Amino acid sequence: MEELKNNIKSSFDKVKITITDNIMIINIDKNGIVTILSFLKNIGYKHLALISCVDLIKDNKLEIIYIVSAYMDNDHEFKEKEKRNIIIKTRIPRDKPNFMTVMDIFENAEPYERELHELFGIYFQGHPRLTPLFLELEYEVPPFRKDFDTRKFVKDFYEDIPAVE
Amino acid sequence: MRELELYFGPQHLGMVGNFSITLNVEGDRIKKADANPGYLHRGFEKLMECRTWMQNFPLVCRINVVEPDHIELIYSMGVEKLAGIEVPERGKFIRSIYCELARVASHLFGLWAYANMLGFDTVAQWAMYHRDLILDLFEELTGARVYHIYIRPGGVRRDFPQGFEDKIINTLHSIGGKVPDYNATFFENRLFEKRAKGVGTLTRENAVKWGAVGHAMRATGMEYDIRKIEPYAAYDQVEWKVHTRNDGDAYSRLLAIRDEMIESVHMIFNLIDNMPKKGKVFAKTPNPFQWKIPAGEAYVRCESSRGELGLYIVSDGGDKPYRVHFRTPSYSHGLTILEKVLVGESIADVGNIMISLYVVAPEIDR
Amino acid sequence: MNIIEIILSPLIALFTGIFFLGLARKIMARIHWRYGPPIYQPIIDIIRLFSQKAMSHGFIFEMGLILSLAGSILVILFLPIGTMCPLSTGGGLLVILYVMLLGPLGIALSGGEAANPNTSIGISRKFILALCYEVPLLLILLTVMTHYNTISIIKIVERQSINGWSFGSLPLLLSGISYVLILPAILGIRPFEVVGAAQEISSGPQAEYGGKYLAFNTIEHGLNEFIGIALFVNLFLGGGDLFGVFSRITNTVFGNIVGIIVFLLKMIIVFVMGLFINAVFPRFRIEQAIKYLWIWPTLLAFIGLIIVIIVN
Amino acid sequence: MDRNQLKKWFKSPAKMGHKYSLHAIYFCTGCGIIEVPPSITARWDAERFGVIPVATPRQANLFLITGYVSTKTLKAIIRTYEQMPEPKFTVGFGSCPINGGMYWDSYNTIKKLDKYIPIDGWIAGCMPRPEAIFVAVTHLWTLIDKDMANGYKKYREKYKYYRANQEKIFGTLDWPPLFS
Repeated sequence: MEELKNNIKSSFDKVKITITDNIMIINIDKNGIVTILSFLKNIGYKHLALISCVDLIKDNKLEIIYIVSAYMDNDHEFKEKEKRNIIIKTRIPRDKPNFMTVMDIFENAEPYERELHELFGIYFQGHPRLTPLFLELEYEVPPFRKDFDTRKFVKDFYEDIPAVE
Repeated sequence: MRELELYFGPQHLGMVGNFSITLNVEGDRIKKADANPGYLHRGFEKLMECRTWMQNFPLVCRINVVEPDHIELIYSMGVEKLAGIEVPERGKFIRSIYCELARVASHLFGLWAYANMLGFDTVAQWAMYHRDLILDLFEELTGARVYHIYIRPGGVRRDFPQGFEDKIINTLHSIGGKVPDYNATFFENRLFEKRAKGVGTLTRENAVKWGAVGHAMRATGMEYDIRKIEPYAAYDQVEWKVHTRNDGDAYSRLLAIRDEMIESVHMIFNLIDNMPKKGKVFAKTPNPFQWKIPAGEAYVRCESSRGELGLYIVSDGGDKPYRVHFRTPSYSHGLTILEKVLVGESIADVGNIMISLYVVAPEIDR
Repeated sequence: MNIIEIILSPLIALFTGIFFLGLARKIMARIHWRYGPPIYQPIIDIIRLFSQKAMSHGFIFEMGLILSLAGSILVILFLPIGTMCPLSTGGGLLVILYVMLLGPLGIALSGGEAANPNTSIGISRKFILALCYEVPLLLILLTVMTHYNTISIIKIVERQSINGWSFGSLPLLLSGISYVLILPAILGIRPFEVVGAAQEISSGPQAEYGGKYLAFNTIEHGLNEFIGIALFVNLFLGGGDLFGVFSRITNTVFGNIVGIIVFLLKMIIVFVMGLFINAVFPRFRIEQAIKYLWIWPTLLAFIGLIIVIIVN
Repeated sequence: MDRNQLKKWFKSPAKMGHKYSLHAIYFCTGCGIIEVPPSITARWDAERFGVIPVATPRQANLFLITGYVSTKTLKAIIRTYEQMPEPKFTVGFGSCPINGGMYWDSYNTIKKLDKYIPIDGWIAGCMPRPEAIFVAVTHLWTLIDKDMANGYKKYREKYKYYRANQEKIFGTLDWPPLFS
């Protein structure tokens, strides 16, 4: 773990790395995401587990999170490597949420990015189909952002509809 | 030949769960498949942000209706990790037994769905009957058939009732006694072999590229099982092994599931033997109405019956989660792998491939 | 006399066919460890369907169904039920072979009008399957005709009551086995339930039928089952004859009734055997069905034909 | 079948046919679908009552709405419901279609399904047990007997209002009105 940490530190600038148990958290600038993901993939972290996003409304930022882990190199042996989960974080401005796709590195990123586009309103450049995934209705504010009040929306939208007698 | 657009689902007998695939077919061959989820989207993760840590339990188990138990487990694990709670030893064992029972029930449900897809009603009905026997156990233990809310942060809700271990053993024996019947009619049936061999093949490279987990990965020969890699509950305290197959097609996936089911049953016997006979089953947690969890974030994962289940959870020090995101195994299976694997297959095999990958719609939509 | 027979034989076929549908559901339920519906459940369903409003997709949609129903009834008139055969003097086996194609044709016409992709796929499957079992069926009929030197089905039945059943006679044994192999395909049960596969193509040709159209379709299905089995019983199991036990009363009214009952009993036995096969197999993919039907039954039927030619 | 039953059969075969041949459309709208397989298989066997799942809406006369209804599903439900031939019966299964249930504050699920299509009966609970389906079926029998299961008539009469409500959710609907 320490070795990996030093490795990353030496090849990337402006990274902040913290380690707890099996989890390594890497904070990186938004331009470094593609390079660090391909770097991690090349050293064996081939499994993209999750792309998530946290709405940091106080800092007026959106935090995009990539979680990668490793598949086994040898079919029947476990190594220290597979136990690690690496969380890569980056922040983008909340009012101009443009970002680049990582589909060239991990093919299964596609639905995750579509989901984030729909639920957080993040636009991923280079993504081939940013079509609606889950939602049928169109919401003014993307529903997973913190300033979307679901209870208020329910009250305004659904409760006005009259019952049919 | 004319190209037809065929809507496979949401209203379709061959669709388990509310999911839809738009197929472009030419004759019997699929040219293009377009998965169309969202029929079950409720915005769980948003709703959880408006509820306290304990109030979320009724919600989380409803994320996956086929197997709510592992979702309860993963959420509890996440909360425990954030709050730094240790689970007592007996609680760990009970969790393991309970999750393995859930795994067997879930696999039997999968067997029902799969056999139904092939038009194999007889085996399907048997599997559903046997699943009900396990649900009866759950009902006695937790009071509910489907949504149990049994696992909670710090352990489990209550101890086993008296003589419950024997009941588990008896039920599993009576199901296990039918394994030769299942083998003879289904798993060793030549027609099943013909239908499933070479269908929906997922090679090792593709599996790695598209993020396959669980039995789909194990069917390509890799012993990828979170229970072994990153043991949780009591999985590191008993002997068991991971079963793999080598071909990566629907046939090997189904056989991997069968082996896993049998292994689970043996594991439950082992766990019951090694379980501490007395002791606490849950650690004390603060008053749920005023429970504030220190700020931080955690990523936990476990092996559900469909594969790697993960939870990314963030707390801002308040009484509600700031953000939760479930990494569900069906997500990649249903939206990436299914779309790619279906191309070139026959429409007769859509259900076959979908169920052999164990795509469960509520888990995708959340 | 002939008029009564013309009315009676489709009625018997109708009730037997619907009874078979009910029996199938009950027996399948018991194999599934279930109690199962009452045996008259298909009748309830048909009553319900007739009372339900239905959507028509145009003139051909209705006419196609009627055409297929008419075709099935026509076949039944040429088939001896026991000793009763309304049109025995007609063309015999050759006519049956041609008229039997009217059923799928009518459904195809009707389904084509509905313009549902599931229906068109189902119909294409239906024709492919028909093409597959028609080849061995033709060979089998040819064998039987060569062996008995006649195209009249009633004569074939009579000859069997003298010489013993064709299934037991050595030259026709292979053809009999071949017929048993294609029988599930003719009946549309598993492993050849590819046409109306609900889990794959939403019950295929039936997808757009509702109300009375579905009722007619169900009746047609029942008649089809009747035809497939009745042909087998007539050609290979000696029709209404039971080892010549009732040969003395053959020409009386009572003898006729006994003949019909024996015939129906034989049919039930064959049908129940079919159900057991239905219960333990999944369904084929259509190309596997083609492969299977064109190899084993065709081969057996062909060898059977050669044997019969050599023997005669 | 006793004598009363036979009398009823002769009096109104259509009604009795509908009672004992409830063909449910197989549409997994929500998590309630998990209790449908047990109830149609060996343990409970709904086929005893004539209830079986069928493949297409044209063949069905019972619509079991199993569980929460998201907006996307509502569209599919309306289309499926309108395709079913009359008479048709609907039963809402679980708490969620009744009043939103667990998802009362979810932005994407429909609360109170009977604003959009008529419902003949409800099964409360989350999750209702399979027995509840049979209770609902026997209740539906009584309703059919008394001519009270007339949701489809209501839909015909009040179609204007139902359509208006549906359009409030979706803006414009991409299919023409069923009744004018």
